[in-house]
Amino acid sequence: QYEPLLSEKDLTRVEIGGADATDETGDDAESPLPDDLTRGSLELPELSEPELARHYTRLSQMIYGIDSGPYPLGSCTMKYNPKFTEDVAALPTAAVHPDRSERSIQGTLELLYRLQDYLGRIGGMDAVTLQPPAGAAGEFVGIRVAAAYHEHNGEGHRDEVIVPESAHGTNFASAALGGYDVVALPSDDDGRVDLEALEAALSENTAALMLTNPNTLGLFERDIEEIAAMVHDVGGLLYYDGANLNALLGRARPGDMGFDVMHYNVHKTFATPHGGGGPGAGPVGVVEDLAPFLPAPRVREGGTSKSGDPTYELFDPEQTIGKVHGYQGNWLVLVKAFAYIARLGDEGLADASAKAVLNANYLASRIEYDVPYEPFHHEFVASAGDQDAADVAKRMLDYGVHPPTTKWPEIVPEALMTEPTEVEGEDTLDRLAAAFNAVAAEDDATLEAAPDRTTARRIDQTSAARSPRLSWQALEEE
Amino acid sequence: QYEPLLSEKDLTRVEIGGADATDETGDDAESPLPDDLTRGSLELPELSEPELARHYTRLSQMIYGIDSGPYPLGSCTMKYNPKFTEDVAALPTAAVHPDRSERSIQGTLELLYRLQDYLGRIGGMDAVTLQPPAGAAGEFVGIRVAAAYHEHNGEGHRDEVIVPESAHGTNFASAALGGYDVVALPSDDDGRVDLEALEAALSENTAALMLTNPNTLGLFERDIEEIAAMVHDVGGLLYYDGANLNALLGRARPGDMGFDVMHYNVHKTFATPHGGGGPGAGPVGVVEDLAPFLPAPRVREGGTSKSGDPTYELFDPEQTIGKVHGYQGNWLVLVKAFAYIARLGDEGLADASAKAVLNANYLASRIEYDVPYEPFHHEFVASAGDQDAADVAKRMLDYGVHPPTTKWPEIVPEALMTEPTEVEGEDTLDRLAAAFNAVAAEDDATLEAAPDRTTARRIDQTSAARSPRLSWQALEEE
Amino acid sequence: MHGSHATGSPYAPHTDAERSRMLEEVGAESVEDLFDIPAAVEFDGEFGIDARSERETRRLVRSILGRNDDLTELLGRGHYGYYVPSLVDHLADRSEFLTSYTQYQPEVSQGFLQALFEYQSLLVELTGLEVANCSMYDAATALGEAATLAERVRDTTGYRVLVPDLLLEGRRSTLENYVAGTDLAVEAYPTDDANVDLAALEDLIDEECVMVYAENPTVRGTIEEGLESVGDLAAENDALFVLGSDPIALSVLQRPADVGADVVVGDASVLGLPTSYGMGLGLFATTEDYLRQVPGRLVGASEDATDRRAYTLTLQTREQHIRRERATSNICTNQAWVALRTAMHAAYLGPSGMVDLANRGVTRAADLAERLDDIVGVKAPVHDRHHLREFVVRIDQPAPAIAADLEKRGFAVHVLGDHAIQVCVAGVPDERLERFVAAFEEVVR
Amino acid sequence: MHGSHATGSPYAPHTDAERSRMLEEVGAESVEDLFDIPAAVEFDGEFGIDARSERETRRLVRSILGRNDDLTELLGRGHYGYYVPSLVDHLADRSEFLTSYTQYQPEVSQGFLQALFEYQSLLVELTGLEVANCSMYDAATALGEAATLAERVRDTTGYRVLVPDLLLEGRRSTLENYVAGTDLAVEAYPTDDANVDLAALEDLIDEECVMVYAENPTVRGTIEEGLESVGDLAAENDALFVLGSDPIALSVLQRPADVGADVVVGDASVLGLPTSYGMGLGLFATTEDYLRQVPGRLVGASEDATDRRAYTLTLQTREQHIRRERATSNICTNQAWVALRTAMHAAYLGPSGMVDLANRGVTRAADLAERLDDIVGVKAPVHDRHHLREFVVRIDQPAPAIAADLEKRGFAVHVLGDHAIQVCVAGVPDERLERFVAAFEEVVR
Repeated sequence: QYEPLLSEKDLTRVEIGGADATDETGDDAESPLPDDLTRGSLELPELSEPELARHYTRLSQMIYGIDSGPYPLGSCTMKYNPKFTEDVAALPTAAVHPDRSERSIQGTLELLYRLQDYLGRIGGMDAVTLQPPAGAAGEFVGIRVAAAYHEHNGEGHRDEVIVPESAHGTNFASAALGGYDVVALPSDDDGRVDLEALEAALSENTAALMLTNPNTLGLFERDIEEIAAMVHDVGGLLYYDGANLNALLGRARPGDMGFDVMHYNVHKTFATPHGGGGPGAGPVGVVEDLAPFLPAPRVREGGTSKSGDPTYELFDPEQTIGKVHGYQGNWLVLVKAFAYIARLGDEGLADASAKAVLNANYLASRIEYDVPYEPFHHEFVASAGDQDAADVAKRMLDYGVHPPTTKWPEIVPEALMTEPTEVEGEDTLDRLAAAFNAVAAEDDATLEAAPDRTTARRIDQTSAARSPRLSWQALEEE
Repeated sequence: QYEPLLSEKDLTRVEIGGADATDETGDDAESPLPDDLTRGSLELPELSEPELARHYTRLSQMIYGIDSGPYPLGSCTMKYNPKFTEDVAALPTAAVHPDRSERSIQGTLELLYRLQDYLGRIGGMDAVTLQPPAGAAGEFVGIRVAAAYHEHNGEGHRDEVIVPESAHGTNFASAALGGYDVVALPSDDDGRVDLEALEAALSENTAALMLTNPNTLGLFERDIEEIAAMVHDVGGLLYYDGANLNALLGRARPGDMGFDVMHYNVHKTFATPHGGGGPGAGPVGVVEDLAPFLPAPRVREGGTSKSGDPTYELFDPEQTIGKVHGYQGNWLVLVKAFAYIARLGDEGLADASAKAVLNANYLASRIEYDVPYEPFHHEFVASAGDQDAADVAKRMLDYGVHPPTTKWPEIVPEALMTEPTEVEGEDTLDRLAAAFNAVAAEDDATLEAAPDRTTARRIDQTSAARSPRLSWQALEEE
Repeated sequence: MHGSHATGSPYAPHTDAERSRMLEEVGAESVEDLFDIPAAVEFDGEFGIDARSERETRRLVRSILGRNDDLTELLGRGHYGYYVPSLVDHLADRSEFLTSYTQYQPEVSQGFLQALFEYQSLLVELTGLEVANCSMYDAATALGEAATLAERVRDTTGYRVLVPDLLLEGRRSTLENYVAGTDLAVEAYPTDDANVDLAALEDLIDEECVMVYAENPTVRGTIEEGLESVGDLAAENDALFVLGSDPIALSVLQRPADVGADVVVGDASVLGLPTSYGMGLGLFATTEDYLRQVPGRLVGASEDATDRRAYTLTLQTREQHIRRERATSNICTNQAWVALRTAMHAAYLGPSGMVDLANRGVTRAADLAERLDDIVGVKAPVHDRHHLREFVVRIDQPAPAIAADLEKRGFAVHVLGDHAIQVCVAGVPDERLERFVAAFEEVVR
Repeated sequence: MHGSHATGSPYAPHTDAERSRMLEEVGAESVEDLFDIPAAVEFDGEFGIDARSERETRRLVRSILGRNDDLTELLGRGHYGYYVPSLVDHLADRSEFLTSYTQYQPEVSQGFLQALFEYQSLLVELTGLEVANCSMYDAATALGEAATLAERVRDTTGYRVLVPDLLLEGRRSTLENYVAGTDLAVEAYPTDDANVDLAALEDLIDEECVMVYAENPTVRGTIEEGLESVGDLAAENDALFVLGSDPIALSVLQRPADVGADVVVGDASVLGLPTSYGMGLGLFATTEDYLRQVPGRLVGASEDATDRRAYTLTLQTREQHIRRERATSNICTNQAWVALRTAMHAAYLGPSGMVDLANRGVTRAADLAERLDDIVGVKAPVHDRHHLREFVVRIDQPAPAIAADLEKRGFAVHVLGDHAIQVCVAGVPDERLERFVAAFEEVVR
């Protein structure tokens, strides 16, 4: 079962400098560079293609993916990734260098332009940048845009960003990276923004309030209009964390709720593959007032080609914050997101949200764990009660399904944050519920011993962190 | 672990005739054809793309492929299938209809022409047809070409084809399909063609002798020149079964040994994937005298294009036997074979044979089972001795490797026919040898109970054949 | 090692040191010593084929195939270019499917066996017959195998095999080759306005006939209207009724079992494969009566040692590797992976998708015919029948010249004769059909 | 159901009956009842985006991207078009890799964790530093993260971040944004013939510096010759020495650890990705000293309950989902799948292949420069340095016009100024370089 490290299969040392060259290095012994500009040797695995094919095939077999079964990670929106989007991203015409002249990559610019337009419509936003390479990068852009806006308006003193306690960790970190003091906001008893606490937190120092809606409990912030008014009244901006946008497609738009700036997680809402942790893309949309501050460059229509088609060009927004990525972000991911949206259209997108919400409600109704907050939308947070939520998750693995996100948000004790998405049918949801319920009936000892039907048994996290071994070189030293 | 049949997940009935239409069929209820030309209904699974992705992903996980580990099936030449050959076969320009005009598919014709040329060089043959869709189809073409040749020469009375006892079953069946009486030829004590027996078998009724060289024991038929002379002396033709050509690439050519006609198994020698049992391709090469009888059409150079490149055209050989496939065989497989040969070139092909032979010899030297016949080339046949070879194979599965071909050729008792091919390295061969040797040391009870580490345990073949259940419909009737 | 200076096979993993150790183990000085080839037949290894890097090889093939013109193909006649969903490529290309061998070790092949079992079940539903094998090479070879089956199961002195006079040359010729080693003789029966001429067939048929073959739709795209009568005639004369069709057609047309078909053959790769220069998938289904005479492989359900459902190749005693010259066929390697793709595509469409695709083949062909018929000097369809996917067009002008003109405008059609072409709508987007009509109007003007 | 009349999401499997049963189970009349959205902010669902079939969508994207010209790109400057072997696509596209989430449940993610562990090990060998994370977004953001690391670990009042005056605008601007929330200030130091001007740097540097950044090769393709001195200057002033590079360059150029680098950043996707409009993979390696201040994810080896080797994300208390505003970075989703591809490509090449590729980047660039230099009115390379992959060319004629002419002939080059262009040989086949030289001769004639 154990698949050796590449280095355990072979570790070949190649001498590099001409002076050190030995017979073993054959034709390559002759370095075209003087020795003082080169390293002495390079020692890495040297394997054949068939060996590598087997290595990576075997590794892949030790991974649970979306094609393996349900993947109800709350806040992660683990949708099925349509196969055809891989094909369009693999088109040879998509492989262009970022320093090409604009006239020679009209196709790339047109696709980006159309995607900006799609996202603007979907979020109810006036202008969109596609540059942020992930959701957290989108948040950072939002924060930087807010800062630039306030600075431009002579309000550079605003140094606080308000974030609900239940928000994603990235909200806190992105605000902090932007240099802001983070003011944490408690929830009210219903699991939503506590308006009194918000009132107390807001001040002339408020740069922005970052909100997820529905929030991480799956609850729609019903007071969103009032919240927006309160934030705007003190001169702050309202930021929308797009992680939960899949709940609202076609039913509500952040722009219509009073949000000034938002990011989209295309690897959540628009089904681009998560890739084991990325690449994603985190485009940012803003209302008109903030458009001048977006990262540079963006794409706009230019003139008209000889054949009558519109042409496209890059431009720098007037007060741009500059760049947050060396080029234009994760292009190939954006191609897939465009294809997904173009495939589904209005009706498909709205249907995705409808079924995502139906699925969450159906699944919640079938499980025996308590779900303290409702009415939830695309996800719900159950409580494992007396059980340890992390152990529940480990034990669920033994039932062949992926567990939910655990122990977060902390507002629910031993949280099991569950988001089935729209791609599961009744039978899969029933199977998932059966796994929840089987675990619910088991004792702590069983849970603590779990998992025992997986490739690896429970992994010792503590020793991994106490004496970190982060490379095969570290292992060899032992 | 069990993956339900598609029909067990869903079975939807769609009504078809207008008269039978019910509300359930919605827009499709309206059949554009009169009822008397249509069926009443169609009942098949109706599943979504995500469900299908999981179904087939799960099914794939229950299959051992060449990327899973060593696959030493004797006579099957289970090589690694280079990934890039899939890419070239998937080129949009490869997707053409067979009834296109010749001038509009010059690329397809050029590739076929070049592959004909490559194969002619490799086999030492004067003319090649690419039409046969598999090795057995190639054999049948060879038999039909021989028949047409004899007929043309007024020797239609020849009604016997001689086949060594140790030959592939397809040789017998192909000769029989061609209407010939099959004369089985025993081996001599060294495992090769018994010249006396051959002398006795040859007569004026001999149409052809079919030979594999090296034969299925891996032994080179050292008397090949004499054999060829003997066959030719009685007016017969010598047929080369290309299944074992991987042993000889660049070291000997059937055409130089006196063979008149041969087939190539591109899914063996030229690394096109086996696909769980096909598609393969079985091109046939012949000496000049037989070229007029090859199937129609073949490809030849025509004129020269405006840009100075040669143009290609189809032509029917003068005395063609006609067709053995509706069109031109397994085109996409031929593209892959062409790419493989063009990648390896002279040196790569010769090296493949060298390493295939080295690997077989190395592996044989490491296993404890007796290998009665030698010197073998790319494959050897060990004897399981007192053990049942089929049980040995089942038990080897438990060690995570694929077993050899078993119980054949019958010349070796409890045969373990083993062909590692060139794609395995020393470590994999050692692992394979360890599996052989572990099983060799085990008792019959253990072997009979095997496998127990596989997806399915030992499968009951007898009841499968006694009461055949060949469809989900048959299962539902139970 | 994959650098440009690698000279051996890039797929053999041996390092030099490894090769030396291995040679030592086997007691040989060099690899040459392991070859037992008489000097007289040794070859110097010079094929004259250059080695290339992977990238160069890809460029070579791309460059060669780049000489194919990019045409919209209104072509059918047995080989169709339906759109194959991306799912099929991605799943079928998983190396476990693509690179595994025939399932002789079923315990490590359950996934493929189940997929083939599902393929067989698909054909059972489509044909109404009880037994389908898990593939032949293509429609033509399946037809040939049907004839040899007929010879085996028909216990008469019969020798006549009746086929339509319009039968595709590739199918007829292949059939002739398959029966060349038997006493069977292939004869054509007349057709009437493309369909079976029942009266003529009735005159021709007798007890010497072992098999009657018909296709639905016919090669000209027409839908047969008297198949029950063909079935009756065959049954009365103790001949096998063999019907040629395909999965899309079978989704809506009369079920073969209902018209008395004993065997169904055809090309199943209308689902699962794009146009691929004629590469196909031979469909073969028959009744339970002939189970033990079926050519090719069969997957059956069984149980494993723990009594769980399991699948396995079965009834292998019919096959060449066991029965040798008494096998029901010489077929060994078949088209398993294409069958997998066909099953995937069918599952993707589902029954409603398949019916829809078939019905659109009727309506879109009728619509196109109507539009062409409106053009002066053009009659479409020529045959006064219902059509599926394709139809014949008569044009006053010379067909070869018209086809060449159309090709220059980016369209490929079949030329049937001096003044007839055939066009097919399968897989051609609506917008292309629009442009075709416009191009057609121009060239016949 | 995938027919053209499907109106919902094609990826939601619910049948109508299923949806009804589920609604009943949750006690709702319709799906609308499940939404708790105040009427005032409800949206009518009309984005104005049409739905399309899979095939139409593919055709749409193909048609849009078809507007990109097919040019041979002699482009580099941080983004390279090396050939990526087919193996990488086929293996990385296995859905287990492509569709899985971050490895928060390591027991069912061992394969990905091991691949990332191998990626980290690759970088450890290439840099000589002990710790590499398992990806940042790209070279620019990795540089930004290096600056925030410098701020955290440098316990001084320092604020100055020194970067080369030639630094790519995208990197400089990103860095500025990353330090906008800190007290750090970015300053440029001069370069001399493209490389670090050591004397100037020595003048500039002081104890207020927390970080000095250099690149090898430089943005102009030259190879640095005094990196040890940069390292010494940084160390003397208690500033972090951050070096920018990439895996191919690191295969042969001086090992960062040997020149005193504290952090290495850069774009690792020179291996594993084709040109992709700037999509990259941020390389980030540093010394053990800063382990607990490293941004991003780290995979560590551990043991499972049966004491077998196992891998897991580790030191997660540095990360945003636990440490929130005190995290070492805000990064969450990173570029894991690209790191997988890079590791695959590196493993495919092996050390000899990597060294070979780097050395050919030196020799092929030199050869091309020599050929261009032979042309009247052209000087190449402009800089009197060793070059890797690319170099600057001075031309007497106006560079923008020459570049536009080259584009018409099918070649893309960088325009650096009125009379300077930059060309890169990475990934360009020899035969294309030949044609480039010919085209170049024509346009400057």
